[in-house]
Amino acid sequence: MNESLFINIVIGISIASVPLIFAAIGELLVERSGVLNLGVEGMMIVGALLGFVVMSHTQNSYLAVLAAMVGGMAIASIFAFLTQFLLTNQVATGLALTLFGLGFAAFAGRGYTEETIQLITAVPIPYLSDIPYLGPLLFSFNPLVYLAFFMVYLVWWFLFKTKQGLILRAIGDNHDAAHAIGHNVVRYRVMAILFGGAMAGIGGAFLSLVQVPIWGEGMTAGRGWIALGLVVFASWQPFRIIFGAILFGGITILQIHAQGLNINVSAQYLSMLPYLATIVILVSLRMRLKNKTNRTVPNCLGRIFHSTT
Amino acid sequence: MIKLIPRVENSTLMVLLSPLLALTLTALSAYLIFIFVLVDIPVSSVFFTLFVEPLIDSYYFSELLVKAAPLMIIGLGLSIGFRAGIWNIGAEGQYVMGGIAGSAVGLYFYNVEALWLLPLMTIAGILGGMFYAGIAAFLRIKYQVNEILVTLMLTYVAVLFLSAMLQGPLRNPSGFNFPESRIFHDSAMLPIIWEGTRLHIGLIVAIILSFVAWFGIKKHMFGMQIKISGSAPRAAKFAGFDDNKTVWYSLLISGGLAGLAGLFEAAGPAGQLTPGLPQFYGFTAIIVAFLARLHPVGVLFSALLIALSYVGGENVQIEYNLPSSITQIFQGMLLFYFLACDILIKYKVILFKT
Amino acid sequence: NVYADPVKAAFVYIGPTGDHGWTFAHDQGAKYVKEMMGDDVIITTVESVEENSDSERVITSLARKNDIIFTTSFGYMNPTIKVAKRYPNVKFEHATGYMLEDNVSVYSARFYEGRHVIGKIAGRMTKNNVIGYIASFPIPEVIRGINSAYLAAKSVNPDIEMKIVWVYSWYDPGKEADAANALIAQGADILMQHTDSTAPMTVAEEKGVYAFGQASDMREWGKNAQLTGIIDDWGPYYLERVQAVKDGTWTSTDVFHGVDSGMVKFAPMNKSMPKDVRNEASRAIIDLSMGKIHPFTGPINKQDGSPWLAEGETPPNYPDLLTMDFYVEGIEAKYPN
Amino acid sequence: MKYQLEISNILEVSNITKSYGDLKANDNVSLSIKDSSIHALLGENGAGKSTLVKIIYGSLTPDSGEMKWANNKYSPKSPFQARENGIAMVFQHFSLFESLTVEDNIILGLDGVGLNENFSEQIIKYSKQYGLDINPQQVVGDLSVGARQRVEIIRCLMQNPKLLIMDEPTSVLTPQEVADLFITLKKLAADGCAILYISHKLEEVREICSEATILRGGKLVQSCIPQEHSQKELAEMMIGKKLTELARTNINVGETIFSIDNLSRKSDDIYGVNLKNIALKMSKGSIVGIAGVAGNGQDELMELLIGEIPSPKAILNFNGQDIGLLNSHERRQLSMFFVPEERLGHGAVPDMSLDENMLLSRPDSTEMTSHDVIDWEKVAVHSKTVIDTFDVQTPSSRMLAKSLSGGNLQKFMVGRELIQNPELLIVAQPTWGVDAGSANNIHQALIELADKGSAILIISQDLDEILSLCEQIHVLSEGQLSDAVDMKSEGLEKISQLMVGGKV
Ligand SMILES: Nc1ncnc2c1ncn2[C@@H]1O[C@H](COP(=O)(O)OP(=O)(O)OP(=O)(O)O)[C@@H](O)[C@H]1O
Ligand SMILES: Nc1ncnc2c1ncn2[C@@H]1O[C@H](COP(=O)(O)OP(=O)(O)OP(=O)(O)O)[C@@H](O)[C@H]1O
Ligand SMILES: [Mg+2]
Ligand SMILES: [Mg+2]
Repeated sequence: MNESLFINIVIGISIASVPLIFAAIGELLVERSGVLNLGVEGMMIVGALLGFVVMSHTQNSYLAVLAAMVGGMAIASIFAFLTQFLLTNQVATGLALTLFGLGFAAFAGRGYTEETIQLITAVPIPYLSDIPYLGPLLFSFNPLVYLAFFMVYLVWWFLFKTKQGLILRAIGDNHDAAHAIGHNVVRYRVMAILFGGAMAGIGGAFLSLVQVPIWGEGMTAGRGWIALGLVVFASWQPFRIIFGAILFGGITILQIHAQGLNINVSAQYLSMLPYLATIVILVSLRMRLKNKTNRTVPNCLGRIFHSTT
Repeated sequence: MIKLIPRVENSTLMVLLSPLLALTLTALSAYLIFIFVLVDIPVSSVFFTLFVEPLIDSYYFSELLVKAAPLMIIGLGLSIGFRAGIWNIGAEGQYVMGGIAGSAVGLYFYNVEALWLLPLMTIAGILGGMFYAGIAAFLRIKYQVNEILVTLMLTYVAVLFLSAMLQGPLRNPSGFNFPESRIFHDSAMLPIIWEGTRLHIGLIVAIILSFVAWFGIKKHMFGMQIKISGSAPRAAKFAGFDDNKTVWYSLLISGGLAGLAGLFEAAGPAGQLTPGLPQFYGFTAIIVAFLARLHPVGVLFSALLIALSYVGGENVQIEYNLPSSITQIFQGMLLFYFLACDILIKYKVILFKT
Repeated sequence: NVYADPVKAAFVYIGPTGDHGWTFAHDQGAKYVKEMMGDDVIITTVESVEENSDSERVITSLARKNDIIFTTSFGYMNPTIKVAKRYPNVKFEHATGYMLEDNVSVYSARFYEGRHVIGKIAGRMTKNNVIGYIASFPIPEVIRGINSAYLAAKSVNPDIEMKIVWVYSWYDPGKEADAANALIAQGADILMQHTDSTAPMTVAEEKGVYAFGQASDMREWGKNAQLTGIIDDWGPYYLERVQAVKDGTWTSTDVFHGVDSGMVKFAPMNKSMPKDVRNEASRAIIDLSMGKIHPFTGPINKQDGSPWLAEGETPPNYPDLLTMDFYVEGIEAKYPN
Repeated sequence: MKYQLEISNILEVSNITKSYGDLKANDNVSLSIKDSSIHALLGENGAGKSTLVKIIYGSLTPDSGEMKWANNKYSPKSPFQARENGIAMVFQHFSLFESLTVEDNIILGLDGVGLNENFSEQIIKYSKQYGLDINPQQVVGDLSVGARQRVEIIRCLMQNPKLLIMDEPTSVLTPQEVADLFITLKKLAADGCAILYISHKLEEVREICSEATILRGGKLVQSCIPQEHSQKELAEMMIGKKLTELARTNINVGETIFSIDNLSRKSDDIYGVNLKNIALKMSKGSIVGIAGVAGNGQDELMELLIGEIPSPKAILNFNGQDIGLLNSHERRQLSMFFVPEERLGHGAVPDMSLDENMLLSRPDSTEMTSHDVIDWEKVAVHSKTVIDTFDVQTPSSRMLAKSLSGGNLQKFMVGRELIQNPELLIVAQPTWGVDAGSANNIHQALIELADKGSAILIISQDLDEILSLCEQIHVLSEGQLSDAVDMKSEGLEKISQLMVGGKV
């Protein structure tokens, strides 16, 4: 395999994984706080639309990314209001959010299917990107790619290195106890949900601002669901999100390359690979950790919290 | 500010009133949308088309039931599993596998006209779904792998597998090499229970199953086992239940019913196996189950409501040349309001000033 | 004039009208009918109708209120036939299928003729001798396109290699872009697509390679990249059929039109194309429209080396073209099943 | 002298009322706590004690009433404000986070303490200082109940509070730990910290409290000085009626009904205790006690006895039958019944009604189920019997188990098993968190059962309970069970020695 193909594959994998990383890391924080939001797909598509719309009007990529975040948060706030204040079932509300988001984006975006925008392009870091091999591999990506990795670090840092992060984990573990010692369960959860919305929004916008300069109905094509799976795959550990997303994106890209290289396996079966590999790897991870009790699942995940004060 | 005071017992009045309130609120929001966004459309007739026509026009009503039947069947299975805290969110995949397995039997005997064919297909459909959900059960029990991930991923695999099957062994040999199966013969098709419509026996099966499930859940220790395992696994052991069995039961039942629905779809309205078999029923049924608060009889009604939103939404689209996304927006809102209004059943809502 | 009232015509679409691919093209056709007939026609369109049992209901609902219904995707075939039997007075037109009834016509376009033209252009324009092909689902229609494009490219450039990626979707911009990127990384400098989004075109534009519009003119997304594009022009056919209903002359027909009848058209050629390539392409278009050439003219072997067409032989529509399920000799990719 | 006259109240609570729906959990309650005093809050289960202290701590807001803290108006909006003022609280139902370490748990309860600081050492310092042994790096989920209680207490002590509220802190501590705690509390009080102390163990109250406030049915009944009253008097003030004396009328020990023969088992959990060579014989009509400090294998033994984990062949024998492989339901069919230590989530399902909870223990003989079909009317009859017989305070048997106060739920659970007239009853901590009156009732019921010829195995940390009920006493220590201690010759001393890990 020649060098540029290899680098291309790496870049291809990064582009396929980054939307997943964004959406999954947001959802990870949400689930760590004990909330299960199945509306990731809906939040992503709204982000994809708003990013695109603002980009096409302003040609300002910062505003576009910001708009995607705000869009994701806006629709996440519906979920936050319903589940945190009206105590609705999270699974059903999340699914409804996905329906609503897809419908809303399709409806609101009808005028934009004719348009195209300037993509947010890669910004090779000066000097560093000139290093042979390493330069193109590590220092020539789109700024949002670096942001994705940074967000993973940030979430890890927040969860495990700050008191607020500890409180958030505590809330996910036992909301009644957290409430009893005075922490505001609802406030933390609402914040987490909004953060999840913002991340899903950027994840969606990555598709319409970095991957392809177009807007189309349903263009997230199930990536929100994959992101949800990745959170489980990562056993709620931030850095494993990167591993999972790269694995998933990697196999997706590699199977496409394998098709192009005339690998002698039927395309249907190659296309199943990313999904099967995710399961297989999870099983093998678990086999190795078999005797360790798995404490990472937030105990309160999906449970309704209501305080009597 | 609002404050929620838990009721000692659920309010039966609100059980009846909350859906009405939700409908009213949806209608109100829809009204506003129409007024501000789609100015020149007569709102009242849109409402008629959306909510009323499917209920009074016999053709649409029959279609409403056709659409609701698979949602009922899958929703029932899921509601049992969810009670046990088993998150099978890949019913869609099990539905597809059931459809493939049952159809494969039907196609293998495609020129056989016999009474046993349909029952055999049905069994194959159920087993197909069970097998597929069983993978998740096995992995969960043996390796503590989370069933959410497994069932979700397997759904994608199932859809690709369907495509492979229709490309290969199950393809109609005289179908111009399009990825579709042969059309089933009469004895491989579900009996129609309302002449002149597509309404098939699946609806009756759904109703019977719902009462069986209701009995199982309310009057049989099985329901207790499921409920206890879902709510307090240690207490389930204390009561003498095997938690592995609960996992198996939950996934096999929900998978089997999803598989049954898949076969019913293929051998019912579709009449053949096509790539169009997966149609989000498996995911929609999750909403159905929760709207029904996991109540087996409630599932019948919530499935009807969702089906109404589909059929009505489709009609609005046809009558007024509206985009399909409008239907999705309405469905989303309808669900939001239904879920939100449910709070009145368990809580008293008190408004106060801070 | 049989119909004093306006004719009511309905269209059932598989995707959203904004896809800029298949559905967009049909919708343009519907709009053309409206434009030409004005108040004499009332048009209803329903988009995003899945190819499942829902479609039968949609078609039935339309049959209750319309005179003629166009069902514009293969998957609507059986539902269309079923509904047609119940509504004998309504005319049905099913795209890309093969089942006829007294009140059901089928129509399809010889897009492979278009592929022939772009294949020739690609064979000339590629520097790396690698053409990337983004394919949706392995159905005869898509296979015909691949084979036709390959044979045409090969005829002008014997060193040509065609890389094929199946994305198993008609519309997934992200995945189509992934496929485009992968193909370019593997050396393809010309892309063809048989999927519906404009994503591959945008990738080609960004990466500085060539591509061809699919179903509609995609110049907007690839000002430099688009060499030309195959345009599905359903408008005249739709107009003719709706008019026939109005005139009371509608009969069931089986239409498989190509460049000759204008059902397959081309987007303007890119100015950057050398003159001789442009001329060669134009000549191919003219020859096709006059029926002088056939994209599949023997000798052609199948991928496994077994003979398909003898010297000078051209295939019949049925079964060869309409059921095509093999690659021709020279394509290296594995046939997907 | 002048100083003593001016002793002021650190906290004054006046006319607090708090209702849950129709139920008045606190009805016009007033009390004042003097500086540096240890003040007892007494009352039977459900009297409203926890409610009152949660109001003081800011976890609940009262419907009406006022508080004064150090002579200033005090109405905390949240526990933060309480802690800011120097109020700390040990909750009755642990407010701990199972997936987090001890250190994290403590940090969560300490405002102003962030991460990163090398906090473990400080925790260890405190734990040494107060003789409460904990390891900061352990995950709380792996800790025994007693150790969890220690975490709660240390979390409070590390706040250097001016008022320390303790809601039943000692119910799961060992006698030695209780003694150590009392030294700590006295020291704290001497250093100027007031303590509000809730406990059902009246001897403790008499030992360390200088004042007591007694609640009944949410209302204040009386304030008194505990040393001026006997335990029995205090108990009778709480329940508002006379206590009956405990006595076995009919010790008639028969043939062996249950035996454990050389039971060994390695725990599945790395923090669990391995059981080694446990042997035990029980006769009909006997009450056998297993004393021991929590975390020495009680939970593991209980799981095997209940049948939640199967045992190998020929180890557990009941009435001549090898029961090792039977699950708990099958064992119940043979008339073995169990009350586990943990109420919510083990012996009862918090989110189910009492009726439904009846069905956890459902031998065919009750006819609550036949062929697994439930007869809800029978179930309701049985649960009503339990509620009436054991004086469980609840508006209806359709209430969720979690809505009962801890003591009432305990009564319900013990009662549920007792009405089956078990031939063998195995019960862990039968009166944990149960008020004196109810504890008395439970003990009385156990004795009556034994008198009728049933065998009872009591696993308890409450030595008084074991001493007053059991004829045959063993000690469980580090997974090993001692032989029966001969009370006449060896007595208490031997038991204490075994409990703290003396050779078995
Ligand atoms: N959140 C709640 N909702 C409804 N009722 C409650 C709630 N919390 C407590 N109660 C009821 O209020 C009353 C007082 O409860 P509280 O917990 O204060 O009792 P307690 O005196 O602490 O009892 P125990 O000794 O058993 O701990 C009980 O009847 C209890 O069932
Ligand atoms: N007669 C009964 N006595 C005690 N518990 C019951 C009885 N009937 C049902 N239950 C249990 O109590 C719970 C509440 O029962 P309830 O009958 O109120 O349920 P529901 O949700 O209102 O449904 P439905 O009205 O169909 O029975 C159920 O989960 C059931 O298992
Ligand atoms: Mg209490
Ligand atoms: Mg208590």
